[in-house]
Amino acid sequence: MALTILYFAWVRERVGLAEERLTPPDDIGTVAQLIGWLAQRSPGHAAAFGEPERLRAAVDQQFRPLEATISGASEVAIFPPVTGG
Amino acid sequence: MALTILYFAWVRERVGLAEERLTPPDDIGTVAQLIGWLAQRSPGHAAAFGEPERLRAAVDQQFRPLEATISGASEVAIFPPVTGG
Amino acid sequence: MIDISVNTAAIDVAAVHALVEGNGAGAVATFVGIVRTDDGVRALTLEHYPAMTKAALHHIAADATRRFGLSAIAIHHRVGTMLPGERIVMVAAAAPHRHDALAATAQCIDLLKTEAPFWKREEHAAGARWVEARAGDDAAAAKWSDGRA
Amino acid sequence: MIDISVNTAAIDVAAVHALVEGNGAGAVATFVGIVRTDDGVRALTLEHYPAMTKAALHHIAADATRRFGLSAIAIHHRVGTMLPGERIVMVAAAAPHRHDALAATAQCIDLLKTEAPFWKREEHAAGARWVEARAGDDAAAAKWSDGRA
Repeated sequence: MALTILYFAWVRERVGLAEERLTPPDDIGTVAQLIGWLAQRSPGHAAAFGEPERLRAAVDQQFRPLEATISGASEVAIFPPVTGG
Repeated sequence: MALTILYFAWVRERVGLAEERLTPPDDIGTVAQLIGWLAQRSPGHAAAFGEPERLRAAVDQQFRPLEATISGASEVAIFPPVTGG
Repeated sequence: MIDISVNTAAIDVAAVHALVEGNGAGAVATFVGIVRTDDGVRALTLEHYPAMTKAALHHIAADATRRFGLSAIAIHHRVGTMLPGERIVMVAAAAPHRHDALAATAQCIDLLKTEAPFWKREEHAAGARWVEARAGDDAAAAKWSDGRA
Repeated sequence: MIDISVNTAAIDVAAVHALVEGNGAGAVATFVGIVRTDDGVRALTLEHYPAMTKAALHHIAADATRRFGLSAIAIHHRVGTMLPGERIVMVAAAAPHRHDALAATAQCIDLLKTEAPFWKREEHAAGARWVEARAGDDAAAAKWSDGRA
């Protein structure tokens, strides 16, 4: 199923895109699996997703751990830990 | 020795004066003793100083307990607990 | 920088905030105490001990500056008669880091309640009364007694 | 009353303060975070996740309102590029009593650091870098985890 994937901060810079719309294979069930699959798309993606422990995610605009499911989600965002305030 | 004595809040209202200049007898050594001596000056003073546990004091513009000495002081203030802020 | 004011004029929040900003501070915390509008008070009068007040506020501000490494602090306290909704006091503390600015503000307002010579008189429909000090204020002030000069 | 704003315009301290005053509040506390001027940063750019940001700030504000019985709270966060000395964020909380207003402000700014989708990018003379999250921020946010929804 097609998924909107958003990138922020240095993840966005390394990927070279703020957003893409992709249909991951059926065996991609979690954010962590999605990250592993995205890492293979380009050298930029590889640079962004090479160290998953540095990444955080939101699924349908809720912060979720990388082990969270993406089943049924329409939007996943991947980014470094937040630094606002 | 002459002492400037200041009153604030309901102490001032009961005494009927904001300030007086008095020379207490030599045997008045502490704020508490001064309060006991002042209580005898008028019905207003008696009403103000009848319950010393409700009073607080400053000696030469420093908060001091009622047991503090007034020896050498030039200004003593007597008032209820503060309620600013 | 320590800025103390005891004045009958209204407190200008933006002006007091501006006094402590700058100088590299990354964090400014403020506290404003306001005459309540919901408890039947028609007017509040603040009496103080003019010869002592500014020194007492300066002592509170200097203590907080030392303890929390403030770059600047302002304590502005109004005196005289004010109406419900009007500001009684403003504390503004600037520091490199947020927890210091917030803790300094909390300490100053707690100590103001017990260590500065102000007295509040409330006018109600039934007459006027002097506000009684609250035991909770002493307890709040005592929390800060460690590490003070 | 909860007022959330995410905007590229400068933050007006008096205007945000005025938003939460009134309604009988006896106490207003605020926190303002400012771009430091003393660490060689030439400019700071705040990126955010527009579809998520206001909801995240509203959640933080609603949590504090419930926990501390606030009469009003405003969280205004700036995004885009700002210069040293400019304000990044302002939290203003109004409550009947001072400790609630101060604690709510502290909780909101701590949770903002870990639960709102903002990212800071600093420009130095040597180039730009994304600010790293600090372990201390997680610890500060965790302090508030009891009693939250």
